[in-house]
Amino acid sequence: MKKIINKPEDYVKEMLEGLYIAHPDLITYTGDDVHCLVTANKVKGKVGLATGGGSGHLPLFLGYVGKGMLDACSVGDVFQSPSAEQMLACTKYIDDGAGVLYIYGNYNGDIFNFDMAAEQADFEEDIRVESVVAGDDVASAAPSKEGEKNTRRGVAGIIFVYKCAGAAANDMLSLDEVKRVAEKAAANTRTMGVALTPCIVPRVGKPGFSIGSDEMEIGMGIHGETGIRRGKLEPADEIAEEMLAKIIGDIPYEKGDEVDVLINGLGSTPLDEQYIVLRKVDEILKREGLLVHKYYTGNYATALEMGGISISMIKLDDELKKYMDAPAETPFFKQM
Amino acid sequence: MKKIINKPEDYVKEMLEGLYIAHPDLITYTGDDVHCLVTANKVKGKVGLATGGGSGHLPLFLGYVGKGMLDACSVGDVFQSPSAEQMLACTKYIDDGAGVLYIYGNYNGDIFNFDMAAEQADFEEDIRVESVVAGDDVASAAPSKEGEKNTRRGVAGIIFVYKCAGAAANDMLSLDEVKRVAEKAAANTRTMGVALTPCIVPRVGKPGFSIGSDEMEIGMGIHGETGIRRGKLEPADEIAEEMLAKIIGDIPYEKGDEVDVLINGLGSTPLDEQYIVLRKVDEILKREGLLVHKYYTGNYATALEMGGISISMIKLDDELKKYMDAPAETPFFKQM
Amino acid sequence: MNVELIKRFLKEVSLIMVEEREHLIDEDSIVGDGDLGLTMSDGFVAAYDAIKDSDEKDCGKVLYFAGKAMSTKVPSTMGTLMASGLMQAGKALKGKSELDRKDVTAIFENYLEGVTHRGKAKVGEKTFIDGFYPAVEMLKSTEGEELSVSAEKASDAAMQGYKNTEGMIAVHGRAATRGEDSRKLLDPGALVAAYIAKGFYLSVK
Amino acid sequence: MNVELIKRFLKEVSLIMVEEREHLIDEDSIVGDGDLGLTMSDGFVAAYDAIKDSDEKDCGKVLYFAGKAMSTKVPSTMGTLMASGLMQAGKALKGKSELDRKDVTAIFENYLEGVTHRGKAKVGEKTFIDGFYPAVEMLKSTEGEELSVSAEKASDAAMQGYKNTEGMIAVHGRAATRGEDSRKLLDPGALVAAYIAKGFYLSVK
Ligand SMILES: Nc1ncnc2c1ncn2[C@@H]1O[C@H](COP(=O)(O)OP(=O)(O)O)[C@@H](O)[C@H]1O
Ligand SMILES: Nc1ncnc2c1ncn2[C@@H]1O[C@H](COP(=O)(O)OP(=O)(O)O)[C@@H](O)[C@H]1O
Ligand SMILES: [Mg+2]
Ligand SMILES: [Mg+2]
Ligand SMILES: [Mg+2]
Ligand SMILES: [Mg+2]
Repeated sequence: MKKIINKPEDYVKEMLEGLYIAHPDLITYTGDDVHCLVTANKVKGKVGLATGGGSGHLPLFLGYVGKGMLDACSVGDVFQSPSAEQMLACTKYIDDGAGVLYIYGNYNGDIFNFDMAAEQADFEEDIRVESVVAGDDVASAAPSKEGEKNTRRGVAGIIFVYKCAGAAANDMLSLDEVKRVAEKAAANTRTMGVALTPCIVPRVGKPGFSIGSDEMEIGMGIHGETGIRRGKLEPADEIAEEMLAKIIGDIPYEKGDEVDVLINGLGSTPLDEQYIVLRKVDEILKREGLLVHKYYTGNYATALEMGGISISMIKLDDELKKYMDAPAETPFFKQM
Repeated sequence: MKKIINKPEDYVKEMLEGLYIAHPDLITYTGDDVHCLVTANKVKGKVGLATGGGSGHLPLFLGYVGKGMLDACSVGDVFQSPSAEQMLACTKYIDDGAGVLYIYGNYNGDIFNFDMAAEQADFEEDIRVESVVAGDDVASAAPSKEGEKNTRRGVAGIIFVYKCAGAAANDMLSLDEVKRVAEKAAANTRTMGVALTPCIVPRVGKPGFSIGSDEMEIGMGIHGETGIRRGKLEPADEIAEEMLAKIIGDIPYEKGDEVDVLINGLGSTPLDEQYIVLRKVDEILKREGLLVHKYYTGNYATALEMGGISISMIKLDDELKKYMDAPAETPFFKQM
Repeated sequence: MNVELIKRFLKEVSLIMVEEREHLIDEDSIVGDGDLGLTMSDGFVAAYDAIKDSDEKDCGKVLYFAGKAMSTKVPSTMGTLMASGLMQAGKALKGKSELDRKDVTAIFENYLEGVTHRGKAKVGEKTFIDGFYPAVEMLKSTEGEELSVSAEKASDAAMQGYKNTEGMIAVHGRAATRGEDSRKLLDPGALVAAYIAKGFYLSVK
Repeated sequence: MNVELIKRFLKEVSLIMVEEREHLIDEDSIVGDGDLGLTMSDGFVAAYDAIKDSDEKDCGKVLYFAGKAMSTKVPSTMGTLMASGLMQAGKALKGKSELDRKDVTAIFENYLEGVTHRGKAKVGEKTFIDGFYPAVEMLKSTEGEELSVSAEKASDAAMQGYKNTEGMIAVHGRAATRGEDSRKLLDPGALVAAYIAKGFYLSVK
């Protein structure tokens, strides 16, 4: 295990300590627990937005707390949910009477704990809490049928949900309205990933899965969850075609629809490769008659040092476009 | 070689194509050559700032062209200098009568080509060109003696030079003044790196060097140039101590001096690890009585998928601090 | 019966979880991410530690605080579900310092209720529920018998429930991504249910 | 002598560089990054291709444009240095369509001048200069002799110069990072100088 770390059990704590030192103008923590990260710039009377999840996905999840996006993030151990107690501490800190919206990824541990925290916030603190669960990974399950629960995992596309909900809350919309925007963003977001190399959880010390030196796995999840198929590594253009076909096929699009696109590195993939994929994605979308409003590229949601990329797409209407473009400033994301 | 690419010989071209698609509001190119990247927002009468260098270091070098930083970047093949002709094309595009300043790293190929381009700009185009060469890597050579040429390699610290010079030019300072600011920034910047895993140049197809699975190399350059010592991988805190000792020892500091610090990932190093190092760096600097004005963390200057980090530090006076903090917007760097 | 039963119960369960730690890790490594041994041993030890020296006589409060400690210590899928079970049992018993036979059954009914409320799994979906539900049913249907006999039967029923998870198709958690392939496997969460039932039997025999 | 000599000279050099491509890669791999075989073959072929079918009679212009083509094609250390040499030689010969013996010497003097101006290396610093300088000196001191004889002596002098780089300490380029360790090695750039001198000899013999 080749990592620049100290004791594996101090990994998350020391990472967080560094983070607070680096961004004192944007973030702090509450209740003496570094795992309860909150904004340093509370806005009076605004709906509070909280997320949370396991560590190991930087900049996700905590990196999007700041101005114009999220207000709090509870941080778990690597790939582990934070506790309901920590979520509750964040909730109490950021509520300013307008209620709190939870936005988090569709994972058992996170769901159970956020639900528990929401109940406690309601019963114990009289804080109204609503939740939106992001499940954008088209590779993880079939689309849910009308009225059924979405069983897809949440991955990089959650950033679009953060952005839209964050901007809506910043416009001083009500909890119900912010939730509606977040749900709309989530409903219009799709992601698909491909993995080339595994990652190592510091306390485990060995790769979470193995993959042949000439292989890739299309559709793998950000904790190494099994994907759609494993096969020989293909040229970037073919990978892009396969991934986009799945993404585009999942939402009914019409020619002329506008989208924002995120080409995301999973950890150890050079930016160059992301741009090489972006180039092909643009060609395909043009061919399909979709209009790209804006591209985002870089490491937005990682799995430690996993090799690979994901592509996320959000279908925009005027409202979502306005909120995507609204200014924001967080440790990792700046929209000017 | 596990990379999401098409033909290795198209690597740079396709990367650049993706880049122009992604950032049309900030960058474009001149003379039908995608390797000649220029700002999409020329400022009337401003001193032009140009850089250039090999590909494979994204966001370096081209990622810092935009508002408030650089105006042009000529792009070479992976780890290869661009040509004097390409540099000249950029120079012609960005000159608006106030002259052009070249800022680039201390490598033979780059120096020779920038010198050739400067001569041609002068002889053929009557454009006044000045140059500042960044050589911030303390591990690459002993400090130069008074009047001697600096033989140190240029690495991540060049970003500080870009930032200060870019802000000075944006303040409509003269070429001589911008050059003075750039030289001051360069003279006050030091960097040191550590590498854990090698990178693969796409056209070469195999790692540029090999390093034991439990080893690190302190002081390695961003093309895999031999460092100061190779040894067993140590805990983050010890690595930070060794690197900072070299950096701090290289400039005469007084207690209370202010610095900006960049913890930079070389490509495949998770952000978590960078923050773990940052935490220790902060502890050491406090102990040494230095005041950190601002931290920068992330992948600012990479070597493809090399594993490891570098630490850069710039000693600030009021002028440099003002220029470091001035707003900027480029594809990869936003200062708000 | 009083709060001492609760303490003995949690002690026995935590002892088993520590003993079976590696075994649970192995079982969860086949289906999931292999952390179940860690979370169950850490979690039940934390639950027991939180209340073992308490002077509190209210059985409900003791169960509730044990659950809270567990939830803070191990916020994993099973950690949170077990915490939810303990806390719900605590809510149901609040105010009672003496427990009759019906109260004992109520602990397990409410534990099940807490887990179900949180996890929304039904019987037959290859989860903890498939080990725990048969045990609760057994406790209910043998209320006329000696508690130790009844508890032993519940323990056996839970173990049988665990074994019956082979053949079921998983619809929750990591195992669900395997679809039809999941049938061949035993569910490690249901094994935890069997250990809890066994811990209870040991605490009353 | 006229522009045909320049063309023959560049042709011979490019042929050698193509032939010695792998050898130069190997030599540069020991000291540097191993690209020298690629850059020198690509670069001199580009230089020759740029002018081989030209009707231009001005020897200076032909040399200059060959250099420009090289500089565009291979902007590496040696690529740019060789381009600078050709371009400087071109500037010096500008306007001449007929060359006398002194002009031929001037080509090489100015080539050296161009490389030195660009690279600022001195004799003895283990570079291209250490192969090329002895050749230029030989050409100058044998101006009374038959050109082919003089050129052969220059070629031998360059090769000897290359061999003499063993023992020198490198102060330029990648080799410089090795400090004292660089002494044991031969400088691949100086070998390029020997190939250029040999190419010239072949073009006049
Ligand atoms: N909704 C649910 N209700 C009850 N039990 C569940 C549910 N989802 C998963 N489980 C149980 O959780 C067990 C896995 O627990 P754990 O190892 O904590 O999960 P993970 O590590 O995947 O978060 C499964 O074997 C299953 O018995
Ligand atoms: N300043 C200089 N002047 C003359 N020759 C030089 C100079 N610096 C380096 N060289 C020559 O360049 C050769 C290496 O060329 P090249 O392979 O193109 O360099 P790199 O690949 O390191 O950019 C060295 O062997 C040396 O002879
Ligand atoms: Mg598990
Ligand atoms: Mg787990
Ligand atoms: Mg070389
Ligand atoms: Mg080279």
